[in-house]
Amino acid sequence: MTVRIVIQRDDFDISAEISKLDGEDTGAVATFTGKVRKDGDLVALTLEHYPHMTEREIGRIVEDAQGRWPLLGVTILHRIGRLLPGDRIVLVAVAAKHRGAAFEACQFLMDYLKTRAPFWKEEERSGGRHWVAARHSDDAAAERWRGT
Amino acid sequence: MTVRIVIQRDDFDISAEISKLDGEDTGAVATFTGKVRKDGDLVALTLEHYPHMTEREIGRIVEDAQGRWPLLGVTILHRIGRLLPGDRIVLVAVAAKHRGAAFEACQFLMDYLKTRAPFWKEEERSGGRHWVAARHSDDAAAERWRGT
Amino acid sequence: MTLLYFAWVRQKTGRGEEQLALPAGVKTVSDLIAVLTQRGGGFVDAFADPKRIRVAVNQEHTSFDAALKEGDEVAFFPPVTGG
Amino acid sequence: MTLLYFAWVRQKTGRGEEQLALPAGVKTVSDLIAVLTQRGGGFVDAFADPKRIRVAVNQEHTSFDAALKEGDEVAFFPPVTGG
Repeated sequence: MTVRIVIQRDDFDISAEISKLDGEDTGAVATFTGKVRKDGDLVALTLEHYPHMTEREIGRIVEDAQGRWPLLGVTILHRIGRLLPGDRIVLVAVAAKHRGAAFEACQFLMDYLKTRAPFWKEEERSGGRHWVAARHSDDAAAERWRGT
Repeated sequence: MTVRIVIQRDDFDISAEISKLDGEDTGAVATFTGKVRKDGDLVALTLEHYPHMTEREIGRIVEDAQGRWPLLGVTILHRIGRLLPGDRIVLVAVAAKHRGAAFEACQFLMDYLKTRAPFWKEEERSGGRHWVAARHSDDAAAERWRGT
Repeated sequence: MTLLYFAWVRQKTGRGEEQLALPAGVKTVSDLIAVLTQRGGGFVDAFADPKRIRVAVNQEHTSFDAALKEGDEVAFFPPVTGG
Repeated sequence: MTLLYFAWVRQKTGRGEEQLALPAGVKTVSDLIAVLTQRGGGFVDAFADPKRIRVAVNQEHTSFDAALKEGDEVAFFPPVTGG
Protein backbone atom coordinates (compact mmCIF):
# COMPACT_ATOMS: atom_id res chain seq x y z
CA MET A 1 0.00 0.00 0.00
CA THR A 2 1.48 3.30 -1.19
CA VAL A 3 0.15 6.44 0.49
CA ARG A 4 1.22 9.87 -0.74
CA ILE A 5 -0.16 13.02 0.85
CA VAL A 6 1.18 16.20 -0.70
CA ILE A 7 0.34 19.84 -0.04
CA GLN A 8 1.96 22.13 -2.59
CA ARG A 9 1.68 25.45 -4.37
CA ASP A 10 2.58 24.05 -7.79
CA ASP A 11 0.29 22.46 -10.32
CA PHE A 12 0.39 18.69 -10.80
CA ASP A 13 0.24 16.23 -13.69
CA ILE A 14 -2.36 13.52 -13.25
CA SER A 15 -0.59 10.92 -15.40
CA ALA A 16 2.65 11.41 -13.50
CA GLU A 17 0.87 11.11 -10.16
CA ILE A 18 -0.93 7.93 -11.22
CA SER A 19 2.29 6.35 -12.42
CA LYS A 20 3.75 6.70 -8.90
CA LEU A 21 0.71 4.89 -7.51
CA ASP A 22 0.46 2.02 -9.90
CA GLY A 23 1.48 -1.52 -9.05
CA GLU A 24 1.24 -4.74 -11.02
CA ASP A 25 -1.74 -5.92 -8.95
CA THR A 26 -3.67 -2.79 -9.88
CA GLY A 27 -6.69 -3.45 -12.07
CA ALA A 28 -8.52 -0.19 -11.39
CA VAL A 29 -7.51 3.43 -10.83
CA ALA A 30 -10.16 6.01 -9.96
CA THR A 31 -9.24 9.68 -9.83
CA PHE A 32 -10.96 12.88 -8.95
CA THR A 33 -9.68 16.32 -9.91
CA GLY A 34 -11.27 19.45 -8.48
CA LYS A 35 -10.83 22.72 -10.35
CA VAL A 36 -11.52 26.40 -9.85
CA ARG A 37 -14.66 26.88 -11.88
CA LYS A 38 -15.27 30.05 -13.86
CA ASP A 39 -18.05 31.58 -11.78
CA GLY A 40 -19.42 35.00 -12.63
CA ASP A 41 -16.99 37.70 -11.54
CA LEU A 42 -14.67 35.32 -9.67
CA VAL A 43 -11.10 36.55 -10.12
CA ALA A 44 -9.19 34.06 -7.96
CA LEU A 45 -9.34 31.74 -4.96
CA THR A 46 -6.71 31.77 -2.24
CA LEU A 47 -6.33 28.55 -0.28
CA GLU A 48 -5.02 28.64 3.28
CA HIS A 49 -4.36 25.56 5.38
CA TYR A 50 -3.20 24.41 8.81
CA PRO A 51 0.28 23.00 8.19
CA HIS A 52 1.02 19.64 9.81
CA MET A 53 -2.58 19.10 10.90
CA THR A 54 -3.60 18.93 7.23
CA GLU A 55 -1.25 16.03 6.49
CA ARG A 56 -2.18 14.27 9.75
CA GLU A 57 -5.92 14.67 9.22
CA ILE A 58 -5.71 13.45 5.64
CA GLY A 59 -3.61 10.54 6.91
CA ARG A 60 -6.42 9.63 9.32
CA ILE A 61 -8.98 9.83 6.51
CA VAL A 62 -6.85 7.53 4.34
CA GLU A 63 -6.50 5.06 7.23
CA ASP A 64 -10.26 5.05 7.60
CA ALA A 65 -10.62 4.30 3.87
CA GLN A 66 -8.07 1.48 4.08
CA GLY A 67 -10.19 -0.11 6.81
CA ARG A 68 -13.25 -0.01 4.56
CA TRP A 69 -11.86 -1.15 1.20
CA PRO A 70 -8.91 -3.27 0.02
CA LEU A 71 -6.76 -0.54 -1.50
CA LEU A 72 -3.39 -0.77 -3.23
CA GLY A 73 -2.48 2.91 -3.35
CA VAL A 74 -3.79 6.36 -2.50
CA THR A 75 -2.50 9.75 -3.58
CA ILE A 76 -4.00 12.95 -2.23
CA LEU A 77 -2.51 16.14 -3.57
CA HIS A 78 -3.94 19.51 -2.55
CA ARG A 79 -2.76 22.88 -3.72
CA ILE A 80 -2.56 26.02 -1.59
CA GLY A 81 -2.01 29.68 -2.47
CA ARG A 82 -3.70 31.82 -5.08
CA LEU A 83 -5.46 29.93 -7.89
CA LEU A 84 -7.23 31.21 -10.98
CA PRO A 85 -10.35 29.93 -12.76
CA GLY A 86 -9.38 26.79 -14.66
CA ASP A 87 -6.61 25.88 -12.23
CA ARG A 88 -6.56 22.44 -10.63
CA ILE A 89 -7.05 22.45 -6.83
CA VAL A 90 -7.06 18.85 -5.68
CA LEU A 91 -6.33 15.34 -6.91
CA VAL A 92 -7.49 12.14 -5.26
CA ALA A 93 -6.26 8.95 -6.95
CA VAL A 94 -6.99 5.45 -5.71
CA ALA A 95 -5.61 2.15 -7.02
CA ALA A 96 -7.26 -1.17 -6.23
CA LYS A 97 -7.67 -4.61 -7.74
CA HIS A 98 -11.29 -4.00 -8.70
CA ARG A 99 -13.27 -0.95 -9.69
CA GLY A 100 -15.85 -0.96 -6.90
CA ALA A 101 -13.26 -0.33 -4.20
CA ALA A 102 -11.41 2.28 -6.28
CA PHE A 103 -14.57 4.26 -7.08
CA GLU A 104 -16.06 4.15 -3.61
CA ALA A 105 -12.83 4.96 -1.78
CA CYS A 106 -12.19 7.89 -4.14
CA GLN A 107 -15.63 9.34 -3.38
CA PHE A 108 -15.25 8.70 0.33
CA LEU A 109 -11.85 10.43 0.40
CA MET A 110 -13.19 13.48 -1.45
CA ASP A 111 -16.24 13.73 0.82
CA TYR A 112 -14.07 13.58 3.94
CA LEU A 113 -11.44 15.88 2.52
CA LYS A 114 -14.19 18.46 1.93
CA THR A 115 -15.50 18.26 5.49
CA ARG A 116 -12.44 17.38 7.63
CA ALA A 117 -9.18 18.57 6.05
CA PRO A 118 -8.23 22.03 7.38
CA PHE A 119 -8.26 24.14 4.23
CA TRP A 120 -10.08 27.42 3.74
CA LYS A 121 -10.91 29.24 0.51
CA GLU A 122 -11.08 32.99 0.16
CA GLU A 123 -12.67 34.32 -3.01
CA GLU A 124 -11.61 37.46 -4.85
CA ARG A 125 -14.47 38.96 -6.82
CA SER A 126 -14.84 42.33 -8.47
CA GLY A 127 -16.76 43.46 -5.37
CA GLY A 128 -14.06 42.40 -2.91
CA ARG A 129 -12.79 39.39 -0.97
CA HIS A 130 -14.74 37.00 1.20
CA TRP A 131 -14.32 33.60 2.80
CA VAL A 132 -16.27 30.77 1.21
CA ALA A 133 -18.92 29.30 3.52
CA ALA A 134 -19.05 25.56 4.14
CA ARG A 135 -21.81 23.83 2.19
CA HIS A 136 -24.51 21.68 3.78
CA SER A 137 -24.40 19.44 0.70
CA ASP A 138 -20.78 18.57 1.55
CA ASP A 139 -21.74 17.66 5.13
CA ALA A 140 -24.56 15.49 3.76
CA ALA A 141 -22.17 13.79 1.34
CA ALA A 142 -19.79 12.88 4.18
CA GLU A 143 -22.65 11.88 6.46
CA ARG A 144 -23.81 9.09 4.12
CA TRP A 145 -20.65 7.06 4.92
CA ARG A 146 -21.55 6.97 8.62
CA GLY A 147 -22.49 3.54 9.80
CA THR A 148 -21.32 1.89 6.59
CA MET B 1 -20.87 18.99 -24.13
CA THR B 2 -17.83 17.28 -25.66
CA VAL B 3 -18.17 13.55 -26.34
CA ARG B 4 -15.16 11.56 -27.52
CA ILE B 5 -15.43 7.84 -28.15
CA VAL B 6 -12.20 6.26 -29.31
CA ILE B 7 -11.29 2.64 -30.01
CA GLN B 8 -7.57 2.23 -30.61
CA ARG B 9 -4.64 -0.17 -30.37
CA ASP B 10 -2.26 2.39 -28.90
CA ASP B 11 -1.81 3.32 -25.27
CA PHE B 12 -3.20 6.64 -24.05
CA ASP B 13 -2.10 9.43 -21.71
CA ILE B 14 -4.68 10.32 -19.09
CA SER B 15 -3.56 13.96 -18.65
CA ALA B 16 -3.68 14.55 -22.40
CA GLU B 17 -7.15 13.01 -22.63
CA ILE B 18 -8.47 15.09 -19.73
CA SER B 19 -7.09 18.28 -21.25
CA LYS B 20 -9.24 17.68 -24.36
CA LEU B 21 -12.30 17.36 -22.15
CA ASP B 22 -11.83 20.31 -19.88
CA GLY B 23 -13.86 23.50 -20.16
CA GLU B 24 -13.88 26.62 -18.03
CA ASP B 25 -17.18 25.61 -16.39
CA THR B 26 -15.64 22.33 -15.23
CA GLY B 27 -15.28 22.05 -11.47
CA ALA B 28 -14.93 18.28 -11.27
CA VAL B 29 -13.28 15.59 -13.39
CA ALA B 30 -13.70 11.93 -12.45
CA THR B 31 -11.71 9.29 -14.29
CA PHE B 32 -11.52 5.54 -14.28
CA THR B 33 -8.66 3.56 -15.77
CA GLY B 34 -8.89 -0.19 -16.14
CA LYS B 35 -5.68 -2.19 -16.41
CA VAL B 36 -4.57 -5.74 -17.17
CA ARG B 37 -3.84 -7.08 -13.72
CA LYS B 38 -0.96 -9.44 -13.07
CA ASP B 39 -2.92 -12.62 -12.37
CA GLY B 40 -1.09 -15.90 -11.82
CA ASP B 41 0.18 -17.28 -15.12
CA LEU B 42 -1.61 -14.71 -17.27
CA VAL B 43 0.62 -13.91 -20.24
CA ALA B 44 -1.59 -11.53 -22.22
CA LEU B 45 -5.15 -10.51 -23.02
CA THR B 46 -6.39 -10.03 -26.56
CA LEU B 47 -9.36 -7.72 -27.00
CA GLU B 48 -11.68 -8.17 -29.97
CA HIS B 49 -14.62 -5.87 -30.73
CA TYR B 50 -17.49 -5.32 -33.14
CA PRO B 51 -16.40 -2.32 -35.22
CA HIS B 52 -19.04 0.39 -35.71
CA MET B 53 -21.45 -1.18 -33.26
CA THR B 54 -18.97 -0.50 -30.45
CA GLU B 55 -18.92 3.22 -31.12
CA ARG B 56 -22.69 3.35 -31.60
CA GLU B 57 -23.43 1.37 -28.45
CA ILE B 58 -21.06 3.50 -26.36
CA GLY B 59 -22.72 6.56 -27.90
CA ARG B 60 -26.09 5.28 -26.67
CA ILE B 61 -24.68 4.69 -23.18
CA VAL B 62 -23.26 8.24 -23.10
CA GLU B 63 -26.63 9.65 -24.21
CA ASP B 64 -28.28 7.75 -21.39
CA ALA B 65 -25.78 9.25 -18.91
CA GLN B 66 -26.38 12.75 -20.28
CA GLY B 67 -30.08 12.29 -19.56
CA ARG B 68 -29.33 11.38 -15.95
CA TRP B 69 -26.68 13.94 -14.96
CA PRO B 70 -25.70 17.45 -16.10
CA LEU B 71 -22.39 16.63 -17.80
CA LEU B 72 -19.91 18.92 -19.53
CA GLY B 73 -17.72 16.32 -21.23
CA VAL B 74 -17.23 12.58 -21.60
CA THR B 75 -14.28 10.67 -23.01
CA ILE B 76 -14.38 6.92 -23.42
CA LEU B 77 -11.25 5.35 -24.81
CA HIS B 78 -10.97 1.58 -25.15
CA ARG B 79 -8.00 -0.33 -26.44
CA ILE B 80 -8.15 -3.44 -28.61
CA GLY B 81 -5.51 -5.99 -29.61
CA ARG B 82 -2.99 -7.85 -27.48
CA LEU B 83 -2.29 -6.31 -24.06
CA LEU B 84 0.17 -7.36 -21.37
CA PRO B 85 -0.15 -7.29 -17.58
CA GLY B 86 0.25 -3.68 -16.45
CA ASP B 87 -1.15 -2.28 -19.71
CA ARG B 88 -4.04 0.16 -19.62
CA ILE B 89 -7.26 -1.15 -21.24
CA VAL B 90 -9.89 1.53 -20.82
CA LEU B 91 -10.32 5.13 -19.76
CA VAL B 92 -13.59 6.78 -18.80
CA ALA B 93 -13.31 10.48 -18.00
CA VAL B 94 -16.24 12.72 -17.08
CA ALA B 95 -16.26 16.48 -16.57
CA ALA B 96 -19.08 18.24 -14.73
CA LYS B 97 -19.67 21.34 -12.65
CA HIS B 98 -19.91 19.37 -9.42
CA ARG B 99 -18.38 16.17 -8.15
CA GLY B 100 -21.55 14.14 -7.55
CA ALA B 101 -22.47 14.11 -11.23
CA ALA B 102 -18.89 13.40 -12.35
CA PHE B 103 -18.44 10.46 -9.96
CA GLU B 104 -21.82 8.88 -10.57
CA ALA B 105 -21.73 9.23 -14.34
CA CYS B 106 -18.20 7.76 -14.43
CA GLN B 107 -19.36 4.68 -12.50
CA PHE B 108 -22.51 4.35 -14.58
CA LEU B 109 -20.52 4.53 -17.83
CA MET B 110 -18.07 1.86 -16.63
CA ASP B 111 -20.87 -0.43 -15.47
CA TYR B 112 -22.66 -0.14 -18.80
CA LEU B 113 -19.48 -0.41 -20.82
CA LYS B 114 -18.78 -3.71 -19.05
CA THR B 115 -22.20 -5.16 -19.81
CA ARG B 116 -23.24 -3.54 -23.13
CA ALA B 117 -20.23 -2.56 -25.25
CA PRO B 118 -19.31 -5.35 -27.70
CA PHE B 119 -15.78 -6.24 -26.58
CA TRP B 120 -14.47 -9.72 -25.81
CA LYS B 121 -11.33 -10.71 -23.96
CA GLU B 122 -9.30 -13.80 -24.70
CA GLU B 123 -6.72 -14.79 -22.10
CA GLU B 124 -3.35 -16.37 -22.86
CA ARG B 125 -2.11 -18.45 -19.96
CA SER B 126 0.70 -20.96 -19.75
CA GLY B 127 -1.96 -23.67 -20.17
CA GLY B 128 -3.43 -22.20 -23.34
CA ARG B 129 -5.96 -19.62 -24.52
CA HIS B 130 -9.56 -19.17 -23.43
CA TRP B 131 -12.33 -16.59 -23.67
CA VAL B 132 -13.09 -14.73 -20.46
CA ALA B 133 -16.61 -15.43 -19.15
CA ALA B 134 -18.93 -12.53 -18.32
CA ARG B 135 -19.19 -11.87 -14.59
CA HIS B 136 -22.45 -11.83 -12.68
CA SER B 137 -21.03 -9.04 -10.50
CA ASP B 138 -20.80 -6.83 -13.60
CA ASP B 139 -24.44 -7.52 -14.46
CA ALA B 140 -25.40 -6.69 -10.88
CA ALA B 141 -23.40 -3.44 -11.02
CA ALA B 142 -25.24 -2.35 -14.16
CA GLU B 143 -28.58 -3.53 -12.81
CA ARG B 144 -28.47 -1.12 -9.86
CA TRP B 145 -28.92 1.85 -12.24
CA ARG B 146 -32.25 0.48 -13.46
CA GLY B 147 -35.20 2.58 -12.37
CA THR B 148 -32.98 5.42 -11.16
CA MET C 1 -28.21 -9.98 -45.25
CA THR C 2 -24.85 -9.85 -43.46
CA LEU C 3 -24.09 -12.30 -40.67
CA LEU C 4 -21.26 -11.58 -38.23
CA TYR C 5 -19.72 -13.85 -35.60
CA PHE C 6 -17.45 -12.75 -32.75
CA ALA C 7 -15.17 -14.30 -30.11
CA TRP C 8 -15.78 -18.04 -29.59
CA VAL C 9 -18.86 -17.96 -31.79
CA ARG C 10 -16.55 -16.94 -34.64
CA GLN C 11 -14.08 -19.68 -33.72
CA LYS C 12 -16.77 -22.39 -33.56
CA THR C 13 -18.49 -21.38 -36.81
CA GLY C 14 -15.10 -20.97 -38.46
CA ARG C 15 -15.99 -17.63 -40.00
CA GLY C 16 -16.25 -13.97 -38.99
CA GLU C 17 -18.65 -12.77 -41.66
CA GLU C 18 -20.87 -14.05 -44.44
CA GLN C 19 -23.47 -12.75 -46.88
CA LEU C 20 -26.76 -14.62 -47.00
CA ALA C 21 -30.12 -14.11 -48.72
CA LEU C 22 -32.92 -14.15 -46.13
CA PRO C 23 -33.83 -17.88 -46.09
CA ALA C 24 -37.43 -18.79 -46.91
CA GLY C 25 -39.59 -18.95 -43.79
CA VAL C 26 -37.14 -17.03 -41.59
CA LYS C 27 -39.04 -14.34 -39.71
CA THR C 28 -37.04 -14.01 -36.48
CA VAL C 29 -33.55 -14.48 -35.09
CA SER C 30 -34.64 -17.84 -33.67
CA ASP C 31 -35.71 -18.95 -37.15
CA LEU C 32 -32.32 -17.92 -38.52
CA ILE C 33 -30.49 -19.87 -35.80
CA ALA C 34 -32.55 -22.95 -36.71
CA VAL C 35 -31.48 -22.60 -40.35
CA LEU C 36 -27.81 -22.06 -39.44
CA THR C 37 -27.84 -25.08 -37.11
CA GLN C 38 -28.96 -27.26 -40.03
CA ARG C 39 -25.52 -26.69 -41.54
CA GLY C 40 -24.17 -29.02 -38.84
CA GLY C 41 -20.60 -29.11 -37.48
CA GLY C 42 -19.34 -25.94 -35.87
CA PHE C 43 -22.71 -24.23 -36.23
CA VAL C 44 -24.38 -26.88 -34.06
CA ASP C 45 -21.63 -26.42 -31.51
CA ALA C 46 -21.83 -22.61 -31.61
CA PHE C 47 -25.57 -22.49 -31.03
CA ALA C 48 -25.82 -25.58 -28.78
CA ASP C 49 -26.60 -23.47 -25.72
CA PRO C 50 -28.65 -20.43 -26.79
CA LYS C 51 -28.42 -18.97 -23.26
CA ARG C 52 -24.72 -18.34 -23.92
CA ILE C 53 -25.37 -16.43 -27.16
CA ARG C 54 -26.28 -12.77 -27.60
CA VAL C 55 -27.56 -11.18 -30.79
CA ALA C 56 -27.48 -7.69 -32.30
CA VAL C 57 -29.56 -6.69 -35.32
CA ASN C 58 -28.34 -3.64 -37.21
CA GLN C 59 -25.85 -2.96 -34.43
CA GLU C 60 -28.36 -2.88 -31.60
CA HIS C 61 -28.67 -5.49 -28.88
CA THR C 62 -31.92 -7.39 -29.22
CA SER C 63 -33.55 -10.74 -28.41
CA PHE C 64 -34.08 -13.98 -30.33
CA ASP C 65 -37.67 -13.10 -31.16
CA ALA C 66 -36.62 -9.93 -33.01
CA ALA C 67 -37.98 -9.73 -36.56
CA LEU C 68 -35.53 -9.99 -39.49
CA LYS C 69 -35.74 -8.65 -43.00
CA GLU C 70 -33.59 -8.80 -46.13
CA GLY C 71 -30.50 -6.56 -45.78
CA ASP C 72 -30.26 -6.73 -41.98
CA GLU C 73 -26.88 -7.04 -40.29
CA VAL C 74 -27.16 -9.83 -37.71
CA ALA C 75 -24.32 -10.47 -35.25
CA PHE C 76 -23.93 -13.41 -32.87
CA PHE C 77 -21.53 -13.29 -29.92
CA PRO C 78 -21.02 -14.32 -26.30
CA PRO C 79 -21.90 -11.98 -23.41
CA VAL C 80 -19.52 -9.03 -23.63
CA THR C 81 -16.38 -8.82 -21.47
CA GLY C 82 -14.76 -5.47 -22.20
CA GLY C 83 -13.72 -2.69 -19.86
CA MET D 1 0.35 26.60 25.08
CA THR D 2 0.21 27.59 21.42
CA LEU D 3 -2.92 29.20 20.02
CA LEU D 4 -3.49 29.27 16.27
CA TYR D 5 -6.14 31.15 14.27
CA PHE D 6 -7.07 30.49 10.64
CA ALA D 7 -9.08 32.14 7.85
CA TRP D 8 -11.52 34.82 9.08
CA VAL D 9 -10.84 33.90 12.73
CA ARG D 10 -7.24 34.95 12.08
CA GLN D 11 -8.38 38.16 10.39
CA LYS D 12 -10.77 39.08 13.20
CA THR D 13 -8.32 38.34 16.03
CA GLY D 14 -5.60 40.09 14.07
CA ARG D 15 -3.08 37.30 14.66
CA GLY D 16 -2.23 33.86 13.32
CA GLU D 17 -0.38 32.47 16.31
CA GLU D 18 0.43 33.27 19.93
CA GLN D 19 2.05 31.63 22.92
CA LEU D 20 0.05 31.67 26.15
CA ALA D 21 0.47 30.12 29.60
CA LEU D 22 -2.65 28.08 30.46
CA PRO D 23 -4.79 30.75 32.21
CA ALA D 24 -5.89 30.03 35.80
CA GLY D 25 -9.24 28.25 35.93
CA VAL D 26 -9.19 27.18 32.26
CA LYS D 27 -10.08 23.50 32.04
CA THR D 28 -11.79 23.27 28.64
CA VAL D 29 -11.86 24.92 25.22
CA SER D 30 -15.00 26.81 26.30
CA ASP D 31 -13.15 28.21 29.32
CA LEU D 32 -10.33 29.35 27.02
CA ILE D 33 -12.76 31.08 24.66
CA ALA D 34 -14.28 32.94 27.65
CA VAL D 35 -10.80 34.18 28.64
CA LEU D 36 -9.95 35.22 25.07
CA THR D 37 -13.25 37.07 24.68
CA GLN D 38 -12.39 39.17 27.75
CA ARG D 39 -9.65 40.76 25.62
CA GLY D 40 -12.43 42.58 23.76
CA GLY D 41 -12.25 43.98 20.21
CA GLY D 42 -11.58 41.47 17.45
CA PHE D 43 -11.70 38.55 19.87
CA VAL D 44 -15.31 39.35 20.82
CA ASP D 45 -16.13 39.56 17.13
CA ALA D 46 -14.28 36.32 16.27
CA PHE D 47 -16.07 34.27 18.94
CA ALA D 48 -19.42 36.08 18.79
CA ASP D 49 -21.16 33.08 17.22
CA PRO D 50 -19.58 29.90 18.58
CA LYS D 51 -21.61 27.78 16.12
CA ARG D 52 -19.44 29.21 13.34
CA ILE D 53 -16.18 28.22 15.05
CA ARG D 54 -14.39 24.86 14.99
CA VAL D 55 -11.53 23.83 17.26
CA ALA D 56 -8.63 21.39 17.02
CA VAL D 57 -6.50 20.41 20.01
CA ASN D 58 -3.09 19.00 19.18
CA GLN D 59 -4.08 18.82 15.52
CA GLU D 60 -7.23 16.77 16.00
CA HIS D 61 -10.76 18.01 15.52
CA THR D 62 -12.57 18.16 18.85
CA SER D 63 -15.43 19.93 20.66
CA PHE D 64 -15.63 22.92 22.97
CA ASP D 65 -15.85 20.71 26.05
CA ALA D 66 -12.46 19.08 25.33
CA ALA D 67 -10.02 19.30 28.25
CA LEU D 68 -6.93 21.49 27.91
CA LYS D 69 -3.54 21.27 29.57
CA GLU D 70 -0.33 23.31 29.53
CA GLY D 71 1.59 22.80 26.28
CA ASP D 72 -1.45 22.00 24.11
CA GLU D 73 -1.72 23.39 20.58
CA VAL D 74 -5.21 24.85 20.22
CA ALA D 75 -6.45 26.04 16.83
CA PHE D 76 -9.63 28.01 16.08
CA PHE D 77 -11.06 28.22 12.57
CA PRO D 78 -14.28 28.29 10.51
CA PRO D 79 -15.78 25.11 9.03
CA VAL D 80 -13.33 23.86 6.44
CA THR D 81 -13.84 24.57 2.71
CA GLY D 82 -11.05 22.76 0.89
CA GLY D 83 -11.19 20.26 -1.94
